[in-house]
Amino acid sequence: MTASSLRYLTKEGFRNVWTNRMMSLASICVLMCCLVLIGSAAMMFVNIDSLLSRIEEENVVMVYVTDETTGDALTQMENEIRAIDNIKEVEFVSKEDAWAEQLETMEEAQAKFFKEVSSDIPLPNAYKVTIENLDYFDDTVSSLKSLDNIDTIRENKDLAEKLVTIRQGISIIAIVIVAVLFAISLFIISNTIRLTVYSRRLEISIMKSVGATNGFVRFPFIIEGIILGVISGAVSLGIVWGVYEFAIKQFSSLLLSLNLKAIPFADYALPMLGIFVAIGVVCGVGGSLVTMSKYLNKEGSEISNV
Amino acid sequence: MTASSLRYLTKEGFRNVWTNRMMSLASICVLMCCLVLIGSAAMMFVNIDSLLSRIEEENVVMVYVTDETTGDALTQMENEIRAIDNIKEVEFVSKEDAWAEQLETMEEAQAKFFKEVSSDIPLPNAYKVTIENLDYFDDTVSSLKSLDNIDTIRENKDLAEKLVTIRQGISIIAIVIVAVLFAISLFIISNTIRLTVYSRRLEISIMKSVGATNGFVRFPFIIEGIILGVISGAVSLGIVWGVYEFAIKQFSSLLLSLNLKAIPFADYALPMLGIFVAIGVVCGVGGSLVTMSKYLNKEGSEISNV
Amino acid sequence: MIEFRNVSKVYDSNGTHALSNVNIKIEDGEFVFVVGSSGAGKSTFLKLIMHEEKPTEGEIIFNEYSSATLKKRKVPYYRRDMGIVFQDFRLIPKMTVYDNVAFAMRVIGAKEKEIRKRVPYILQLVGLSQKARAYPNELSGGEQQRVSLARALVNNPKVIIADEPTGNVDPEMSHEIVGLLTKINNAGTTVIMVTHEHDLVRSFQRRVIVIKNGEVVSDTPDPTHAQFESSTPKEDTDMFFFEENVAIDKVELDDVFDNLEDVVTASQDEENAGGEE
Amino acid sequence: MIEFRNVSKVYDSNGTHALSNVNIKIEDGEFVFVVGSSGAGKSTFLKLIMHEEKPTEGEIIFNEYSSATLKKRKVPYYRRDMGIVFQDFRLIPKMTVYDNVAFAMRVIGAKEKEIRKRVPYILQLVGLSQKARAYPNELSGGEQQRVSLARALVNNPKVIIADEPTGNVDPEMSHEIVGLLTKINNAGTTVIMVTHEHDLVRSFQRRVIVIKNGEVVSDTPDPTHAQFESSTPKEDTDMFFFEENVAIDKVELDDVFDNLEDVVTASQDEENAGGEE
Ligand SMILES: Nc1ncnc2c1ncn2[C@@H]1O[C@H](COP(=O)(O)OP(=O)(O)OP(=O)(O)O)[C@@H](O)[C@H]1O
Ligand SMILES: Nc1ncnc2c1ncn2[C@@H]1O[C@H](COP(=O)(O)OP(=O)(O)OP(=O)(O)O)[C@@H](O)[C@H]1O
Ligand SMILES: [Mg+2]
Ligand SMILES: [Mg+2]
Repeated sequence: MTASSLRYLTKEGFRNVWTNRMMSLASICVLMCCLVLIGSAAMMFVNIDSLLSRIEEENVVMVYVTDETTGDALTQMENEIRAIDNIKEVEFVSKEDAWAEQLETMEEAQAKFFKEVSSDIPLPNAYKVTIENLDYFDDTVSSLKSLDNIDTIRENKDLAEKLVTIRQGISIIAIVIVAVLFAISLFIISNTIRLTVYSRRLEISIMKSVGATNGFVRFPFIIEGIILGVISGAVSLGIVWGVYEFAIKQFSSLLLSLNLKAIPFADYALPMLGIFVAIGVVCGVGGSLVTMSKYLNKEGSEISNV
Repeated sequence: MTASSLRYLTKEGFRNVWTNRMMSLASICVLMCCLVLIGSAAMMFVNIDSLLSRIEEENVVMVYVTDETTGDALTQMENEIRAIDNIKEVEFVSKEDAWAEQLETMEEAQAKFFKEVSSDIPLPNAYKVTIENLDYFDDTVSSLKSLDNIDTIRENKDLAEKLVTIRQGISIIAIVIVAVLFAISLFIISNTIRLTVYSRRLEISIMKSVGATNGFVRFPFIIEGIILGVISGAVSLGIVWGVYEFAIKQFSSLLLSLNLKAIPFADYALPMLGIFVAIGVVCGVGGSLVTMSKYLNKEGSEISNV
Repeated sequence: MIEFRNVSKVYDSNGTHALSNVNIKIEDGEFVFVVGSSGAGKSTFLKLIMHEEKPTEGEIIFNEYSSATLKKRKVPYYRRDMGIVFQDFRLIPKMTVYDNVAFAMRVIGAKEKEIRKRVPYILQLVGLSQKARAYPNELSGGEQQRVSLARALVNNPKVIIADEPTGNVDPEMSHEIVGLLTKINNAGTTVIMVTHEHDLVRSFQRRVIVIKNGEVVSDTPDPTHAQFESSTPKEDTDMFFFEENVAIDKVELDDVFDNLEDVVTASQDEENAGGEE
Repeated sequence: MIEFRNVSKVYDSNGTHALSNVNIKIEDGEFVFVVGSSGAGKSTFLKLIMHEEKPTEGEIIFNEYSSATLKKRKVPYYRRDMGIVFQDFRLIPKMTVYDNVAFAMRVIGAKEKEIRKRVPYILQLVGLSQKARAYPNELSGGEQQRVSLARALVNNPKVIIADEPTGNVDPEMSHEIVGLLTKINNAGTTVIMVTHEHDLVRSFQRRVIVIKNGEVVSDTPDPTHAQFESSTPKEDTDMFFFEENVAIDKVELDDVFDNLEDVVTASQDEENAGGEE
């Protein structure tokens, strides 16, 4: 292909976007709808995931220390705990604090009763150990158990496991939903593009009958696909961003009351833009090329059936 | 319009579905995708809602009874509680049971300590009152407070409120998502239909130039819209049902471990079918009529630009 | 009765003056040939009658209707009094020949029984019985044209408007078609026919309207006096629109295409030579 | 050189035998008229040459190519040696007249500068300079036809294939167009032209191929001996396909349409009367 052909065909691609603006608009809108759906779903799941991971963080193992351990032994123990893998945080809870807290949660009558019965504190000192990754929960707990000076370990394995299951479940759901959305989008987009190419089959067939090679007919469609893909990718990103910020504002009171913070969109903006534009371009270009080959392979007079 | 015209036009509508099968298929697929999305989202939220409502159910108010109340007084009290509005369940918890349960949850050392300290039970008798509707939580609690023989009432207002907020939030999210999906679907569908009508504008224009009234041109499109709508509505329902059952099976272990039961689809099948078919028909018929009016209003020679 | 009163038509899209100040009256039962060179405004003339285009100035009267007051809603009924053969045929691509012709009858609510009798008859009349089940894109040019003619005739309309109905058929068939139209005309139907075949106009002695550059330059019941030909047709339409130098650099091409005037003169010479043979 | 060797063509869709056992040889530089009645197979003949349809039997040789071995990938290059005027024009609706003609040059990778010189020249040659910026649907029938002609000429091809290039223009312009083609032919280009205008064939004394019902019934360098007309054309094509009774019940219609034979006879009488005038 000569340089002047390339220049002409590129110009033609741009021109076609405008000439077939009804169809361009339709394609862009459909692409956009799909991308916005995918993007929103992705952002929703990113947030749900971060929420769950924060709940997980609050899952702790209480390590009760034998009454005899005091002073240096305590300090050494803390260091030993910290040395274990998969430990995120270690906090010392003195028995006085713990007892005060426990009394707080009791019925007044009950608390009074306890205070009257004895001034001894019925609780041991403890370490509140936060576990990093619940997948290795069992390993970490057994490491903890192997330490010296330990009275008992109170682990809420059940809750931990439930959380892992929920999180995994939601991840699967998220992946499935995004994948399904993606498949549906591809399908809808390919249909839209098929219709637009269909309505241009007369043009394609005329070009062929004047002696245009397949490449010559295809090139402007490729340019068109790129233009439509880039436009819809960029606009979709803007829309998802806007919707996201709007949603955060709408649900701010809810988020506050749940003590949550939404993930800032900016972290995801750039990769998402890349993915969107890539999807848009691949759909736009691929879709039209695949559909077109059907018409390109015919030689001539099948035109008419418009 | 004469009877023979009606018969012809109806037949023509059916025939067109087949003649333009590529476009019919595209429309049906797009409609289906959208309906399946909406249906799946709806079913997901119905399940989440039922899950939340089950959590809510477990939110209870503990009504502690003064130590003096025994025998008949207790029975009378239970009846009084039952008489209050918005109460779902009332369960008597004897202080012996409560104490045993509490000891169970304690550290061994602590429990032993308590048992050694005293054989008295430091807890009062109580009623576990389940509240029906958390929206009227405050009213119900104050009604409970006004009863005789009450020691204290332990209400977990915070948790209750949080649950209400979460549930409301999720309801809003659900409605917004379904509405957005619906809007996007309408948009995509209208675009698809616009493209299909666009590719038939030549036909429309020829019909007009031979003396067909607008009604005559429209009628087969209406029939077509109904056919496409019914087909896609019915098929979508089948797909949503299948996907739902599949998802339940996939997540059965998760659901079991969370002690949950999925809502049976059959409860929703019929209304959903109605809604789907209605959406399909309205989109199919409305979309083509609206788009067509553009071409119907032209008189003649604008045809060519195919 | 069809009447043009000071009708002018300018196409908005590029400002073409297709018709200027046309005054014509065609009585019921007349047979009118409309002739004129390519782009003279003949099709525009017909499109104005069938209300496919609206006049920029003046008005067209058809029976009790006036183009100025005709409501959109009424246009389909207005057109049902006309049988129209379009220059570009306008067959519905998704319908067979039979259905294309039947469609015109279905539009006016004809009974299926009547259609089943009438359509085969008309198709046979234009020699297309064998092609009844074919689709338009499976037909030759002349066959398509005859389907368009069949559709125009099938409802037995009051007026037949035919835009070059013989452009794609051989001279014999052209004569047959015009013969058919004459028969129909003899029974009282008005026929307006655009044609380029001067032979036809000469054979069938009828009223001839000559349009040239959008103006009616001759309107005579006797074709022997009609001025078919303008002396320098090309220069009428060609205005050397482009400023650029239209000569081309390849030498051999210059040889081939010479220059415009030579071509015109040469071919006209040949035409004169051939015509009198 | 174009050669048909025992070529037959049957259209699959409805089993139409469009051409049967055609053997023809057209040497480089010849000027050939192809005539025949509507549906005889003329366009099919041309479509086979341009490889738009493939023969059911036999093969077509064009220079070094054979239809039997020509690869799909090669077809565009094969067609670039031809300039084709299609019977249905085939203009790209979304492009202006200028762009439609320029497109044929762009396809072969011509330089923009060359295009800007050549296209206006060709448009002027067919009298369309003024319409360069118009879209096909804004043109009259004859104007569209001339755009198609311009596109066929613009690349200065080795062979020009024209399917009724004068069907929608007036006789003068027809003569000009054929005159132009003759000039091009004189410079060595092969021209194959389908036409219904026997006047033209008579004026320009060239080789004439007559096709009738898919067979070449006459192939003569001298048009005076060519048998243009078949004696009973209608009965060839019409087989009273429908079993139903084709008579119609309305009495007045019976009057109008009489029966088929009468119409044919009457019009042929009139033709004879008119032709000798
Ligand atoms: N829709 C349109 N928009 C703009 N200009 C038009 C339109 N239709 C026709 N014209 C122009 O109006 C003039 C008259 O066109 P018209 O179709 O009436 O010619 P005609 O006499 O039928 O010619 P032909 O014999 O070639 O069919 C032409 O110059 C044509 O280019
Ligand atoms: N694509 C097709 N499918 C089926 N039959 C066809 C097809 N194209 C043409 N035919 C049939 O083949 C026969 C020859 O057609 P062709 O177009 O070659 O005729 P023609 O000589 O060009 O006629 P005209 O002068 O009317 O254009 C006709 O009977 C036609 O109906
Ligand atoms: Mg015209
Ligand atoms: Mg032909």
